[in-house]
Amino acid sequence: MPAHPLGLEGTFPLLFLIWLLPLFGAVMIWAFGPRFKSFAGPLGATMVGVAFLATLAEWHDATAISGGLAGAHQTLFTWLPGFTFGLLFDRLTLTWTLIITGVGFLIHVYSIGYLAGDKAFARFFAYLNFFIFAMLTLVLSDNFVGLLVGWGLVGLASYFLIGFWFYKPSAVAAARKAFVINVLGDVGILFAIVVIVAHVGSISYGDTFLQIPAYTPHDLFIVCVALFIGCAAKSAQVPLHTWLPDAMEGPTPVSALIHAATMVTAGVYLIARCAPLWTASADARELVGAIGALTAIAGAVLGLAQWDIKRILAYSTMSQIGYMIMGVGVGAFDSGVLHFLTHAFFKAQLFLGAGIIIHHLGDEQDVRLMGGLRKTLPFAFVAMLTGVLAICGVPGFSGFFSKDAILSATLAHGHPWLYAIGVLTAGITAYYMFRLLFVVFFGTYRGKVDPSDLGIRHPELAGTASASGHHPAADDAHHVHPPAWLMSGPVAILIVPTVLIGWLAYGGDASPWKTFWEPVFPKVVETSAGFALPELAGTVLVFGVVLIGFALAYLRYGTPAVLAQSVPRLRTETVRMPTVLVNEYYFDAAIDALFVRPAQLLGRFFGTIVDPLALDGVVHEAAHTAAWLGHLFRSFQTGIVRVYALSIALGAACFAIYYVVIGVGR
Amino acid sequence: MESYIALSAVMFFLGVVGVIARRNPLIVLMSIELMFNAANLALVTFSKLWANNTGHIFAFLVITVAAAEAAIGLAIVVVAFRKQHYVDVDEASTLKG
Amino acid sequence: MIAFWLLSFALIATAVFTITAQKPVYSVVGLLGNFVILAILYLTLNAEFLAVIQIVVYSGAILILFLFVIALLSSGVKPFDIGPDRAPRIGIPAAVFALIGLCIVVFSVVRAQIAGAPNAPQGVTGTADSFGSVGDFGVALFTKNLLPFEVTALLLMVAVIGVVLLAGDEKPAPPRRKPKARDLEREPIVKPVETVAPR
Amino acid sequence: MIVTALVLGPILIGLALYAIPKSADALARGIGIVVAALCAIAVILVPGAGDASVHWLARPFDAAFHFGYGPFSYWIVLLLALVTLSALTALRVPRSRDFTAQMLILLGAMDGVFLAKDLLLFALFWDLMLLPVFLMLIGWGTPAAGHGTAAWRYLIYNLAGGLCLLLATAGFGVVHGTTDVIGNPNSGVAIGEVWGGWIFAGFAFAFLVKTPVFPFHTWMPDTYAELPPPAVAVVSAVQSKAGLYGFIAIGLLFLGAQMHDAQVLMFVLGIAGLLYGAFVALTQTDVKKIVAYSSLSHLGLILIAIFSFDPTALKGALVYIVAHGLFSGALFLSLGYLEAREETRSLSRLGGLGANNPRLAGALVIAALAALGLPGLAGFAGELLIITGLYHAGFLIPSILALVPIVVAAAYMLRLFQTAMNGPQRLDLPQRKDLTWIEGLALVPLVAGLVLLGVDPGPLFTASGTETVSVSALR
Amino acid sequence: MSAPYVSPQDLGTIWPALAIAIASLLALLADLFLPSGSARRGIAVAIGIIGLLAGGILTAQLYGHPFIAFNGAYSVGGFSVVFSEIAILGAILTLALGLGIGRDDQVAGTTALLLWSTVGAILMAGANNLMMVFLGLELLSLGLYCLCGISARRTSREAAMKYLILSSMASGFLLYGMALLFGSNGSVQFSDLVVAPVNAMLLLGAGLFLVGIAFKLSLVPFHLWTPDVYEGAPLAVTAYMSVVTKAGTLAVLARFAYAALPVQAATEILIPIWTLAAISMIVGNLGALAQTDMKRLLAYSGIAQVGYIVAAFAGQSALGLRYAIFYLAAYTFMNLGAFAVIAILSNSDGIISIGQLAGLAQRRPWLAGALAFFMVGLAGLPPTAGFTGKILILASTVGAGYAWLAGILILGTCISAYVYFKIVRIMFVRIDEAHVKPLAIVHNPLPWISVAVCAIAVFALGILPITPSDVLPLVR
Repeated sequence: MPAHPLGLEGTFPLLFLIWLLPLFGAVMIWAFGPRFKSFAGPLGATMVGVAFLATLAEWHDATAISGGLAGAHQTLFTWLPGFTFGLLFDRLTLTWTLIITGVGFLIHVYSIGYLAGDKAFARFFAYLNFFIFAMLTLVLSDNFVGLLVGWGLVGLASYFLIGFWFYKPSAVAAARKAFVINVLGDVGILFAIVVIVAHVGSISYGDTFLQIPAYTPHDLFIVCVALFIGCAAKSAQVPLHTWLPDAMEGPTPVSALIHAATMVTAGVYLIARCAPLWTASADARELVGAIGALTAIAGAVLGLAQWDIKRILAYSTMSQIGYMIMGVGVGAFDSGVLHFLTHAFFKAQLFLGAGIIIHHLGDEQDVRLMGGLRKTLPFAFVAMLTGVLAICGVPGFSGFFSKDAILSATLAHGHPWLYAIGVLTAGITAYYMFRLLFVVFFGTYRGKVDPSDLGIRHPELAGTASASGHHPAADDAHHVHPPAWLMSGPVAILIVPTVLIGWLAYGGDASPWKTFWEPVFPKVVETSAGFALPELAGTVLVFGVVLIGFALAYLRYGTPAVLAQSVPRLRTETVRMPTVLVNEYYFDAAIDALFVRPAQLLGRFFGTIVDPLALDGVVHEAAHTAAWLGHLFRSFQTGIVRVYALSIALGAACFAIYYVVIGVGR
Repeated sequence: MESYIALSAVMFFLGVVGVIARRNPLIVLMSIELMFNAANLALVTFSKLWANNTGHIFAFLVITVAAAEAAIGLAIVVVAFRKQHYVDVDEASTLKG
Repeated sequence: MIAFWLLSFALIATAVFTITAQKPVYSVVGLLGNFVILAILYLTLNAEFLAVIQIVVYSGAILILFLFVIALLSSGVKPFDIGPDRAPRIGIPAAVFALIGLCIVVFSVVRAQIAGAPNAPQGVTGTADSFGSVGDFGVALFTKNLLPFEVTALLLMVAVIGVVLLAGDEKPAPPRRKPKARDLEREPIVKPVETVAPR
Repeated sequence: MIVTALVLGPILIGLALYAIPKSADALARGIGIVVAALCAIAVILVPGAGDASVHWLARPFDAAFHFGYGPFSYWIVLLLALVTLSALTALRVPRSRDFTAQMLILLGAMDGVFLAKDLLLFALFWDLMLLPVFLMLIGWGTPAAGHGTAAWRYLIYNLAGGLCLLLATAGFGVVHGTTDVIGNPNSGVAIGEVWGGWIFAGFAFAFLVKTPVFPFHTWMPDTYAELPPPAVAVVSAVQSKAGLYGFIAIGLLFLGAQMHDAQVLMFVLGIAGLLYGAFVALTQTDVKKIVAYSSLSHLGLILIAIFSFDPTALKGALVYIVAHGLFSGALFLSLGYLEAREETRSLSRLGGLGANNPRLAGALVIAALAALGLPGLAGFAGELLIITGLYHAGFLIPSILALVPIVVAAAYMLRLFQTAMNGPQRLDLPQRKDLTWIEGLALVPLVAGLVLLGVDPGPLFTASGTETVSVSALR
Repeated sequence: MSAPYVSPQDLGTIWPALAIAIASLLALLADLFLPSGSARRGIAVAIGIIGLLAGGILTAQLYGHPFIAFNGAYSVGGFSVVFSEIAILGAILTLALGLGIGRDDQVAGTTALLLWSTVGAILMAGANNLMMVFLGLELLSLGLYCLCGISARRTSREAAMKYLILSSMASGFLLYGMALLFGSNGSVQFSDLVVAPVNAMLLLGAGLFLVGIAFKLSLVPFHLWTPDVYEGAPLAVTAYMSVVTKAGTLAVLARFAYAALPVQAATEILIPIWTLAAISMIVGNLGALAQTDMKRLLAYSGIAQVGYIVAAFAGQSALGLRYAIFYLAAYTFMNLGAFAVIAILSNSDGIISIGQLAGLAQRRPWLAGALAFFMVGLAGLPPTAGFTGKILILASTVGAGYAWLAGILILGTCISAYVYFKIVRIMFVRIDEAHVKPLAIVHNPLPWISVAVCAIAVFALGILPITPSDVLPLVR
């Protein structure tokens, strides 16, 4: 058996090009950014673009299959026996790499326009390139440790980019939160690696998957759970999702690239990559599928309650990733990956569209203060509309195919409850996405309305508008006027796949998508035989639910009558909003009370009580005792001769007694 | 013989008591002389016992030493008195602690 | 035997008197008696020469030295005689301790197997070759124990030089405060009553 | 020959520095930098330098002035040279002449500790290390702290340890007949049960205090806070490794049985320190104390790694020893820059420096990331191997507990970095200019080491000695 | 008359003592013919040092040629030579660091007394029977009584009186012990004592003998006199007492412990001494904690240091004796070095409080460095003879099976670190120049030379611990 039974061994210089170009760009820009000025953006974009082309060029190697070895593999170096590192470039990697570099490239271009004139323009692109590099490390690695390295580095990149405007305390807090939660995930994966190494003595995927029998089912489940902790943290699954909405503090392109298209889907990648493990562990499938579904619906419901356009999108992202996780969780790996693909496009498009709006309104993110933008920003409207249609799964649009595939897969693998939840979620999704659409684009512009009339009690909740006052970057952003195509161009390009990419999966098992994944993913054999709904019936059912959602949204927000008096209605809605939703299920509060506070309390107790008093106290006491004894002996020194003489005499007496006693002893 | 030793022991310890109990430096010195003489008595007794006159020699040397010591002791007392006018050993207690 | 008991009683009595006497002068007298009796005891132990030395050196020299010092310091003036220490707090434990030590020594001596020692020859005392006589002593001193004897010479010289250095040509320190009028008729060396250190 | 020069050279030059005039600070500092650089070069160029041995004592037991690269000491010596070089280059300290002299003496003494192949010599340099640190504490500590407490704590704790080491060494020599043993496991040490227990106790106490490990650590925060940054960089980076090195080079080789007996105790202490340090670091406000307590946590991890007797964990320990040296050095130097600019170490006063000092922020964040075990940097490699080894050796609970501090570390390191660098600017703080290129350059060796070892720590395992250690660890 | 007369070889053994004695006489004579003035001081000191050097050289001749002279009264060779050399060395350094003792017109006399006391120490080192021990001890002490009282200060005379009374009392105990020892076997020779039947009287005699020895070594609880006398006496005398008295008495103790005790009883006879040594290590250092006057502090530390040395005797191993000698030499250099620094810094009485040393490193870096070096040595840290000596003593005590003693030694050293580093700290802490106390500095080269010599010796001995190989005491 070869050392890495995944991929054909060989040397692939292009892989290094793909992998290291972004790093090179990042280092260059980071080092010489200030001198590059506005040239930094194009440089970064070029790096990613070239990487994208190189990826296309590597298509053949990636899809090559011979003797059970799929894709390309190259060994790099070895720490210790078992700790061998290398690059793996197979179909799964290819898919992700295409998205990372492709969508990444578009978003780079978009960012050139979006961040034009920002003081830290260069720094931004350094981070962005670094993120691309990290993400590529994650997907290109042929072993768990390499994956974990990438895993940690993308977390770092997202930390930097969330806290990009680090003079905003809210951004700083969000960044820290995101990073700590992600480290928690890293630790989970670390533990999984530890268990794996203990069993197979190697960190490479290949050895791991080949020796699955080496595990007891229990250990296998442990590994899967540990890995899934990583996925949950990275992909914002309940209960580790709280960082994602806050992450919207970052610039919008970042939200589009990292917190929608690529990074947050790393969890999906990991599960798909570890398909053999999940295939082998039914418990893991149950758990992951359930959590995915839970996340999907929880995110969707929270999406109902948001007013910040980016937070709405964030929760929708969370919900959609819930779908993917559910899909790969139940064992329908190709469906999950398909949804990742489609979601990458339409969610990126949605974010970029939202970015256009926000940019236009000067960093206003509260939908209540928008409205009627259909006329002022027609292009943005088209972009958002197609995106919404896609995410809602309207037949013909990409989202429809992927979501449908996942839902039917849940049934096929015998999880009717997950199916039900999925369908329900689809309806809710339709509702809040169209709500967004109506509130933002229809009716009249409410930007001039006094926020209090709209029931906006906490300005800081109303997006970053409040911060824009002392927001040098933003101010500069309005002084310069980048060419419009820089931002609209990428969106326009994205519309195409948003609409069409789904057709890859058309045609059931004969579809190009299925055939593409056929040789890669193992087939899951379910103990409980699921039943398959007829294709059409499922479609009709789902679409019906979506229509209901749309109808409700229209009735509440879309009718002319409603639009006429939107201000008071929004006000009442704001006021009536259930607090449990406003507070996002109190997750933050709970985490704070359960982990953060106790830890700080413990630390304070140790630091201020135990350390100085208990531990150091002992030493202090010893020192004081010594000093006290010193003074005691000093007090014997009365200076009076006769006392000294007496002491001598008494000492002599003791001596005499001792010697006479031993004398008697003889 | 034991009685001689006992006698010298009594003398010796009376000397010790004198040193401890008296504050007059002269009497303290005399007490020390008592101690030495007690030792001498013991030496002489033992040399009688062993028919070995080394004890006598020793005692002779002790007498010499005692003389020298007495001389120096008295000198110190005289000087102390000349300077500080004290004749009480308890007064010589400025050095302490 | 009776003689020995009488002598020993006298010896102890004089010793006690020495350390309890009111005035140094009395102590000297007590010590004198003590030494004389000691000399007699030496005679009973066949140590004539030592007996003589005892009288000559101790009684004749050292005690006189004491007397001179007393005279020099006090010349019989009252304040010098501190007298017995009233309630010498450390005296009582000292006395107790003395008895303990006494018992210890006697005990140990009684226990010691000194019977193995040859008994002293009961030869006629005073003849040159007999134990303890001057000749015997001298020979031992100048042959067997020459070095110790020489060292004593060095020792005495140390004493001389030391005393000279100590009591040497220092100017007497000024009196701590002006003497009162009624002190003035006394010799300058005399220390007034008041300046006896308080106790 | 070279090894001897590594030890004596710095000490002699350090003493000689007192001969040049007080005012020639720059000259002295230059000399110091050159000496440190030469040490580094010598170590790098002559990795296989032979031993140098001169007979010293014949009785009561054989001892020799025997220097040479012992188990794994090559890398620690290299680390020491690099950190000292960076430290001297990085910051200018008042009265540089005296300070540089002390630093050189410290450098030589610590080289002596790690290069000594004779237990007695080891003990000698072990105690010699005390003096320069003590002098630096009283000479350069903040007068507000009365020059005192920190210096006393350091001295009393470490002297107690050093004397126990001395006693144990004497016992070892008397029982074994020679102390010229470090680094050759087949010197056939036969130490009886009774003696072995006491001797190990002596060694262990010294090592635990010097490292320090949990209950004996109270000298460390003050010392680290009081020492001037260059000194604390060296002390925390290398001196704290002396104890662990002792456990590896002496404990594992000669007192394996006693080490096994002490395993449970050491695990308890190590894990206690692991968690304790992490949680305390979470709430400190003095930036240097945060790092100090984080060191307590990291060193505890290394301790349990050593006492797991698992080859992988041991290799991890070796990686982590070097990694901790690198990033704690980098951290303290960055904090030194910070303190030099802002004249305060209190998080409650710092804030928003990143806006005007991006390079400073960069330096600090890199060090902090390495400290919190960011995958891809050396610290992570060490942690990974250690925990792998622990679990492999069957220590399930310890391996899980060892994961907790990683998360906490992320929290307190980010707290440190963000509070100082991010957020709105504090206008009441002095506004100084960003790092000069030389200041940045000073950190390059450390950062480079972190990255290289993070990518591939393999070279460490090929170094001389580690094999013997890991082999004997299995005993 | 069976007793043989004195042979030339016998005389040869005491040439060193004679040389020194003669030198002192010369010093006195020269003084008579010199006009008053500092010339007298110089001449006297010079003669004294020359005489001592001569004595030292003559003593060195005797090394390795063991011989028992004067019918067993006096023995040379073996360790007596080493102890004598240390005593002579101490005397030389004492004369050097203080430039003699007392006023110009006193120097000749004091020098003579110092030399005679040294002779006493030499005789103690060589003494082979009880008489010589007693005489040597008295010769040593008598001179010191006078030297203590030589200064014009009240405390000086007080110290003299205390020393005289207490020391004489101790001599009384010693003497009575000797009497009992004599009575137990009818001989004053150590060689006869070895084979003597062990009985209660011998034990009691040994006990009282050891009381006297312990007093001279100022072991707890017989130490109370030490701080007072050290503080009261002139600086040079203190330095002298702290070294030479101990050297002589340690020689006696060594001979008594190694060559004078019946084997079957030796251990139980000596146990109290080891105990006192242990107590001294602790009490001495604890007492030093509370001191502020340098001389007093050094007195207490001396109590502890002697404890260390005596501990090396434990088990009467030959190695222990060698290491005790080594540590005694190390202690001599370290202690006298410290005293020399104090002598440079202070007036002849050497009254200097620790507070006066504040900021010394700023004004006198080399002097401060030297003092710090000696303190480090006394604390037993490298690179000093103190460190090496400690490890040697630890090894011998552990090897002799007295591990508990070694443990207490470690504990005592821990305490002492605080004492010694308190001085280092106060010298090196930065204080603003305004608070730095001006100190009168002696500019005569001699004290500086002695500081340098001590420092070099401490370092050299620390690196190369040379211990005398021929130390086994002679028994005939």
